[in-house]
Amino acid sequence: MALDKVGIAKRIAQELRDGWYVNLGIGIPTLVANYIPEGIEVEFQSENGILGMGAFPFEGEEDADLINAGKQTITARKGASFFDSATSFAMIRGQHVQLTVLGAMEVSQNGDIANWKIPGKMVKGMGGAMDLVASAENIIVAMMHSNKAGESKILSKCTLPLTGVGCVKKVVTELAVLEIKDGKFHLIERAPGVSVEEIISKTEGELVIPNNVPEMVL
Amino acid sequence: MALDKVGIAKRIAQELRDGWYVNLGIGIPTLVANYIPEGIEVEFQSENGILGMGAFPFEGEEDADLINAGKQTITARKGASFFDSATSFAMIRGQHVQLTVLGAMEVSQNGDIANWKIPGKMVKGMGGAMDLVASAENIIVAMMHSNKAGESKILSKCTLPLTGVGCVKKVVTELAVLEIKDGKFHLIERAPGVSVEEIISKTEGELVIPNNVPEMVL
Amino acid sequence: MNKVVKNVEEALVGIKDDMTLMLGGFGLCGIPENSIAHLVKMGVKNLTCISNNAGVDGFGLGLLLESKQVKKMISSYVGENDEFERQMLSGELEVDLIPQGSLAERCRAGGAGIPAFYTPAGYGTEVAEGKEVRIYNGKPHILEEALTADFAIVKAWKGDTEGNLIFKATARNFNPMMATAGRITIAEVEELVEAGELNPNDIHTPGIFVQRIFKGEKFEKRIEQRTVRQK
Amino acid sequence: MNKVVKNVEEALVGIKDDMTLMLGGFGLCGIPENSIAHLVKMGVKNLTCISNNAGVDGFGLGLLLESKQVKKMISSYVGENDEFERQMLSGELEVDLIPQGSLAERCRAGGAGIPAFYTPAGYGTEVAEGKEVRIYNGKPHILEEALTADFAIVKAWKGDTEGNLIFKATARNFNPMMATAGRITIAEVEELVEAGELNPNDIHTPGIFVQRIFKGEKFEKRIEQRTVRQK
Repeated sequence: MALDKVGIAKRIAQELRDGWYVNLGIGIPTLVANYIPEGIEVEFQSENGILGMGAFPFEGEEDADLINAGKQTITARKGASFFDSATSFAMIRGQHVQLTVLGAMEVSQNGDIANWKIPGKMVKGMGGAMDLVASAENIIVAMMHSNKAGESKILSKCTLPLTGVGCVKKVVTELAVLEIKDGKFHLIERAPGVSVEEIISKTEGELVIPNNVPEMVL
Repeated sequence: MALDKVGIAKRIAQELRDGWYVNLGIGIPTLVANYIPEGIEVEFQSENGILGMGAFPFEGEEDADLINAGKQTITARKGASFFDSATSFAMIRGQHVQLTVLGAMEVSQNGDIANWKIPGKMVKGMGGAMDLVASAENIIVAMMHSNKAGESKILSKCTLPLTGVGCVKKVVTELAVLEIKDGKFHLIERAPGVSVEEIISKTEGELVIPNNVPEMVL
Repeated sequence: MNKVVKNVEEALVGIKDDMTLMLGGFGLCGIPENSIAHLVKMGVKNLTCISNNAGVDGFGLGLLLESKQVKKMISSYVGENDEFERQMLSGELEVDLIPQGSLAERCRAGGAGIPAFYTPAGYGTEVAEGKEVRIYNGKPHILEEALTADFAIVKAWKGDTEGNLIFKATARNFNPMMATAGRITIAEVEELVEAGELNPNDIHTPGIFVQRIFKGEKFEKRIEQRTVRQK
Repeated sequence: MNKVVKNVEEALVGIKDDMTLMLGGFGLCGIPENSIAHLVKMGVKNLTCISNNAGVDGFGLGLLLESKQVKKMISSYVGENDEFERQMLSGELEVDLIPQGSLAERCRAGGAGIPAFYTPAGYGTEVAEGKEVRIYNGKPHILEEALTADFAIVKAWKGDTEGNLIFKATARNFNPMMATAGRITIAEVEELVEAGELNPNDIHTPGIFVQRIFKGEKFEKRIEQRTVRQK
């Protein structure tokens, strides 16, 4: 059965390693923070200027001056720090953040990502996404395999304006975990109960299928 | 009579204007802080990371963590701030400092300055001088008219390695105040009792002498 | 060096049609709301506004957009504003969208006398069109130029009479860089204290960058996404 | 994320011959004196040291120079050190002198993923030799590249277990930029506290930039120019 958003977040959380600083994008990526594997410690960076982002505040304890990049009210953990936007992107551009998780509208088999603009329709801006994808060594995309019209978003070539080129390393969808290597998608894992055939049929980009494709363990 | 160092500092202090942020170099320039004209307020920046530099500390109150760019112990005035070296030179390079006063080994008639190196003999480094002279809109040089061998240091062309090109606006020596304009030195004032002839004889660079050269009033 | 002005009227004197303004804030967090409200009252037109976001309908820079005072926005994300989208898609409003980190760094560069720098952000995208590309460390980078403004308007938590500023939590965001990049920088603060009351170690923006400071009359500090958990 | 190591021995593990080190401080102010003393003990050789100054005879980096562990110095001012001058003039020591502001900005750039930037400092001087020149705002600027190091060693006043740092007064200087530019950054602090004890608003160097932190055993904090006035 295809994963829901929480399932995708749980699978991505398995990629976290002890001691990592992590930037989580808006949407599904934000949920990853709820499923940190036991026994490891990670620290969340939000590009609007906080390291050590904590849980949402209790009702009545919201502080308008303390938000994340999604403009949601948050709290700060012990040991947190605040800084300006230039310093925040110094962390990102300078590769001090070990993992970036973000959403996408399209990903291509050479690792290109499009997630900021639909010409003539949606022009909200790229926010910090272009800085993040251009700099991060380790980028995982959380996304749905297909759009609402049923068309694959896992493509040989992106059709939408790009956010970054050749930068995505891994994609986790409701159906599969794909690694991007040598200009191809490599099927690493499939969602519990999802067949390789379904993944093939919903993937437009070139897909490499190993002999054995294990099911995710969530 | 030629001025002493204090005299030079006093004359330069007359150039201060209310509300200016000022960077004073090591040596004679440092003395300028002692002669701020009455009724004006200026703030001193030291490039090692303080704005609002105060007087030297009372004996026994020195703090090893609080020094100026000459490595002297200092104090901080009310309203002072501390910052890192990148921010400090952001102030300087970004032209937030209205006046820079520094010493020189040579100045030329097009505003070049040499003050950091005597090849094969003295190689101490430029410190912040190159950043200061390259960026400041308003640079006054405090120096002696001649070197110990009696040779003019007010030249048609510098002979020592340059610190900056075409940047010096004004020179105050023990003999005169010179403005640099249109590739020439213009004699603006002479030290009390010093003759125009003496200044001419000790100036190697091209010197423009107006009909009337007033004496400095200190 | 006393930088205090009486009120927002006095603080904004000199802002005229066709000028370029920088405005601090991220979303509605840390925006100079008193100054924005007064810009609407002043009615200055054809402004170029450099601000990470464009406010929301009815608050923040959204107010300036509704009154059609903005000719051009230079921002990284403008997604919370229907009137903005309408003006942009209809061509009434010029929009220059810039990666957020590049925007922050370009403001910093403008204040720091760095006219241009290389960054990897935006390479291979439409942001890189017409920009010089150079390879460093095996990776393509694009050349981005500094941004400055006629006036920078920032919002701080505490400020002193010398213009020293301290920001609170994530309300710091773009304010410190923008404060350095205005030919004239105006700071509106929640709390205005005497020189000497702020610890010189804790100051985020040294007073040298601030020309005018005033205590804002009223801070609504609207929250865009109130997100809470239950006790 | 606990970054605490037991002592200077543990902190400096991995520093080897031929490496490039950044060392914070201005003159003798804010230098990592415990680490420098231990580098002498370790006897690592052929180091390239990036530091604004080179210490004095008998203290600070002067100790590393005396024991001939330094192959190359990258500094802005080295005038307080006779042994340095001797080694430099005799050709034993390579020296790269850089304008102080360019040095600070190159370290910041190294930590911030900015591979190069333009600055007016040094144009028309020997510093500009071989460097690209470009006109901005009618003024020539030269292209300077980022600096990074195998290890950056900084000294802070207070630090917490997460590696967050606060510097005191002008002992801040080059420490914050260098902290960002080391592949591994080591902080020696006067006071080491638990996470949560430092106000997150007041932190100068966020812990993300620091890999190892330890409480220095002893801080002599020598004064270079004791200058006082009488009461």
